[in-house]
Amino acid sequence: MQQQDIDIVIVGGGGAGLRAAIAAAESARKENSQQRIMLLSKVYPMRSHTVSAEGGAAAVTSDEDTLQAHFDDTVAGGDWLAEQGVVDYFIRHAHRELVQMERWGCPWSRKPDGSVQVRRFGGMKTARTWFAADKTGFHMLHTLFQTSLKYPEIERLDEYFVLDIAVVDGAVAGVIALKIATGELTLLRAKSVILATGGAGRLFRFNTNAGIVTGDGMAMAFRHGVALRDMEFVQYHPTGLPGSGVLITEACRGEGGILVNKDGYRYLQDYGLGPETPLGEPQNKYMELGPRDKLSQAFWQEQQAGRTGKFGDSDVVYLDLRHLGKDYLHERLPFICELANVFINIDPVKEPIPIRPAVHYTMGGIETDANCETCIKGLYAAGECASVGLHGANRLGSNSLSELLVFGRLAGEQASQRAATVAFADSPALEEQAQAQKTRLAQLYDAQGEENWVELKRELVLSMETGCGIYREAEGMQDTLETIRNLQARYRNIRLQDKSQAYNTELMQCLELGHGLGIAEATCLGALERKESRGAHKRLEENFQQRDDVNYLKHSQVFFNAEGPAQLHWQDVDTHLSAPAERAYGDAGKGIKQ
Amino acid sequence: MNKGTSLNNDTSENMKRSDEPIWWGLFSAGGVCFAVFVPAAILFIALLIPAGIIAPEALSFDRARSMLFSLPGLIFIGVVICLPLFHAAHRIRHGLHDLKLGKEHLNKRVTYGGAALLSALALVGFAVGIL
Amino acid sequence: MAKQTSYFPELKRNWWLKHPYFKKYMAREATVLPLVFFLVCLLVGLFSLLQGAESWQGWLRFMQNPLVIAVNALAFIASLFHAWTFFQLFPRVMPLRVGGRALPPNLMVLGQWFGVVVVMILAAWIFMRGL
Amino acid sequence: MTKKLSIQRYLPEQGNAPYWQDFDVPFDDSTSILDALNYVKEELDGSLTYRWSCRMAICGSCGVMINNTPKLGCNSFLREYEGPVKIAPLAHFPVEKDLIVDMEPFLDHLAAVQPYLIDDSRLIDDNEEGTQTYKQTPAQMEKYKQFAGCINCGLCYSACPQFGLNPEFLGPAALTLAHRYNLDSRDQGKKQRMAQMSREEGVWSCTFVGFCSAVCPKNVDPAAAVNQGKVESAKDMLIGIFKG
Ligand SMILES: Cc1cc2nc3c(=O)[nH]c(=O)nc-3n(C[C@H](O)[C@H](O)[C@H](O)COP(=O)(O)OP(=O)(O)OC[C@H]3O[C@@H](n4cnc5c(N)ncnc54)[C@H](O)[C@@H]3O)c2cc1C
Ligand code: SF4
Ligand code: F3S
Ligand code: FES
Repeated sequence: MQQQDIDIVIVGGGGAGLRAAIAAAESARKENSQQRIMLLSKVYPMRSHTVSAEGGAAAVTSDEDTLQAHFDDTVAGGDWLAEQGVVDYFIRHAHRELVQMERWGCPWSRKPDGSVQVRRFGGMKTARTWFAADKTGFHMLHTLFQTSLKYPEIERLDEYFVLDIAVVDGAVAGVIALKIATGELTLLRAKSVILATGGAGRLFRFNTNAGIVTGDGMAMAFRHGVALRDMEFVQYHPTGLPGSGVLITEACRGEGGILVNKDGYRYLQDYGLGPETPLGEPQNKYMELGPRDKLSQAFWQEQQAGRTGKFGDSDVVYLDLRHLGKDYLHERLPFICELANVFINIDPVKEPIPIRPAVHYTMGGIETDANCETCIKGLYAAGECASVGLHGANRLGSNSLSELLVFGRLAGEQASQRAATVAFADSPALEEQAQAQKTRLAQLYDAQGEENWVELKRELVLSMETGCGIYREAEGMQDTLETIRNLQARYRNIRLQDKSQAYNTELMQCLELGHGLGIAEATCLGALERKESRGAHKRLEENFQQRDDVNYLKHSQVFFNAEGPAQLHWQDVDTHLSAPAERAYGDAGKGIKQ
Repeated sequence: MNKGTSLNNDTSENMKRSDEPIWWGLFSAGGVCFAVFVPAAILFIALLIPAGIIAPEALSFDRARSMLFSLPGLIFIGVVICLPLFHAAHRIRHGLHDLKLGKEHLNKRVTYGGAALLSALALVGFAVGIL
Repeated sequence: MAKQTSYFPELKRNWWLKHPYFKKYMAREATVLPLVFFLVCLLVGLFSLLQGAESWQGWLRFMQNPLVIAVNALAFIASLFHAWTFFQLFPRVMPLRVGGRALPPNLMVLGQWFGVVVVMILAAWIFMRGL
Repeated sequence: MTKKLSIQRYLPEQGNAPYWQDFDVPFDDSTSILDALNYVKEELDGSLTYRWSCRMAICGSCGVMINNTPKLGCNSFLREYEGPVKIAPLAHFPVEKDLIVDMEPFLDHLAAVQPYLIDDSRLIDDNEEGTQTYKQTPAQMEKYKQFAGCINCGLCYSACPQFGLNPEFLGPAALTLAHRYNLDSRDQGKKQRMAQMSREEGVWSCTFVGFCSAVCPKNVDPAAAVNQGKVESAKDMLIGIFKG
């Protein structure tokens, strides 16, 4: 097995990973210390899922806006389950990071005078979302990737699949990775490791996520004893394309798009988001600009009431953009027009776009402290894989791209500082853990079982959708939990068709499925035990339809248990800056301090 | 690993400036001439007049001499003969490369050399004519 | 760069026969072949003009040869095809801006064709003048 | 409805030369080539290997040759094709396995042109309040915006015979990226990039075949960028001559 000594290993080449790498490099330069920084990613960095983000990144920008307002929106949006100290740090640093991106060449959309333009976004009081047309994530990711090329100290191992982290005496000691091109294993001994492996949306059948968003990093940390926190909060985006799940950005609504049911009625006014705002005059926090959880839930209600239309075999409602006119649409939402045309053969200029909710974002993740460090010393997590505590029970659109930057940077700096002070672990335990991975792979290759990953995966995603969907109840979740545990057992009996070493994508999908099974269990367990409705988590049972601050103003923490089912604990929430209040939108939200 | 390939070492050999701008400049100028002036030239000199469709006397010996051996004639030689020659040489050279024929530096000499030689001949002819 | 196990077929000489787009490209490049023929005709004409009326008449007769007319007709078509391709390239190579706004490419293409027509009329005037 | 897919297979570990294998795939109006490949992998032959990720034409992973034309699998649809569909790995790159090619040459070429903003501003410090963005008007942005839309899919390299003939050619996407930064009003690095662009293997290997732009899934028009680069390189040379 090849081995290298690397001061800082970063797993993941998405927005968070790249930002961390640059921060680490800068930090090392500042301290005049020679540090090797290695970025590993299972796909080339610019293929990472950040590339798909469309809408924008939030930061307080205009003079009328205030930090307090961004703070309040985020905390209320998260139904008071956000760590308020973390939110405070976030809102203070977001603007700086976006300016930094601009300084690195990111082509933010501009006002005629050359300053940066902002747009409205759901759940935000005022327009504070920076955007680069409707390809914000694309431009951010490419800007970060290209900027990273400027730093010779950032080395990369592209198309390396990280199998596991190595932990010695409660501190991270390295990572073990598989070179996809050849199937060889590499052990990277490290002083700091940053996980930036993204979310786990692929656990669900119908989702907006890329194929690689399988929660690998979460599973690795989980197995080493780090808690997965708040996993029950899974964001459904209200506007995915039927069939593929491809996302139609919230910016469509920010620009004035409206949602109607099959009768052409703007149904959102029936769900506490009214009164109806005039066509072409979107108003923050009203109607279409309510938060995602509320909108997705309203869809579900309409569906139950039989007021949704059909597209193919999907139930759909309609996103109508026609009143915005061709020129405006082509200028502001060119990618959306392209996607609708290509994937469902609909021209948004002429027809409303059929849409339905799709799983979009994992609010929960690897628990870290406010400095992005996990309970394993030297192991950091940032980006969608992490639960630093920013989003609480529901993420506001455009907060996560800013999160990648703010916390990616923080993680990078912290990792670099740590690497400057500690030594490489020198222990046979490290070798052993690497060998264990080798054995595990060999066993997978040799396994003569009769299970096939395709079957297992299909059952998993279907079951997650059924049991942990927009609305949940105990029975369904119990079923799902049993299915998952059953699948975990069957997974041990899996068999590969493809036995080759080089580019064995079947092997990788098996490994990803293995990761998914662990995370699914944590998600389902958290959902089952949270006997209240909060943010993205909605229970159908009579007693659980309200938020219950007495019992559940708490983070869920799920711990891995090698011997049996995972364990759930509750953790207090930091609410020292803003006491829980009612979360209301539309006219109902008027006057409520948010 | 993605660093340290030959492309990133800017040794002077590696980063040598190509002399192509000269040839490309001539090619482009010639291309404009080929597109704008040559069609008319072919149409009248090689098609309509020889075929007797219009004005067969237009190219009588005296008329031809006075037209060609004059300042406009010199311009004609430049834009209808010399520059298009370099245009053609450039495309032939790249065409040979496309067809994987010959050797790059040799092709270059033959094609541009040929264009230069023929242009020189045209100018010499013009000089003789005007004197 | 290619690893031992990789398979890397070399591009064959006839690559351009594999896709209609490449055939069109080769046709564009090949427009210079009949052009060269025409240019050589002109050069020969120039020297026969120097050698006196007799040989000039000989050249005119040569130009009347149906085969020569046929090749020159081809050259004419080639020059127009070249013009058509070349004019489309121009706005992309040199996008012009007027008052901060990009000039629409179609307008530029049209402008160039206008040039061709003007040159044709000019040529007609030159050749037919006083006849 | 089903359609016949002919896929070029290459499994070096089994010592085989490349060969063609046919699969019948069910399809409807919304079945993309990528969906079809996924169907083959999941239902018919688990060893089939190819890259994909976003399945929405933005990550640039899934380029393949479809009937001899480079395309993104995820935004090409079976409905568009009459008769059997031939799928092969991207041309002009070394083939590693089935539809996977070696992208390293492509990445090296990208990195070679210094594709990042070169300016003299410092990194924004933590305790620096109120640092401002550059001003850039929409008109200034318009100049390079189209060229900033490249998703690094590499289709243009498979379309470009000049890259096929000479793998050292920096190629359309890399040169486009260089041009994108050169045109950016915030950038001061043109001089440094010019050295790469002015090489024989820079802009000058391009003969304006133009197929690169025809296949580009994002309408980046790399051919225009490369050829504008020629003008720049030529200007650069002239200036050099005048300066002695
Ligand atoms: C369609 C869509 C639109 C969105 N729009 C917005 C928006 O407008 N605004 C907003 O704020 N947010 C948006 N989001 C959310 C946001 O884009 C994501 O949360 C964010 O991009 C995640 O970035 P990341 O860096 O954490 O992870 P990713 O970009 O997903 O990167 C993960 C990286 O980890 C690597 N990796 C994973 N596992 C392994 C492994 N085992 N070994 C090696 N490498 C591994 C991957 O290769 C990849 O490089 C959107 C999300 C989606 C799905
Ligand atoms: S220029 Fe177009 S074809 Fe080429 S890599 Fe970029 S997006 Fe792909
Ligand atoms: S196809 Fe190749 S030759 Fe030039 S115009 Fe495009 S780079
Ligand atoms: S899968 Fe991302 S571009 Fe096709």
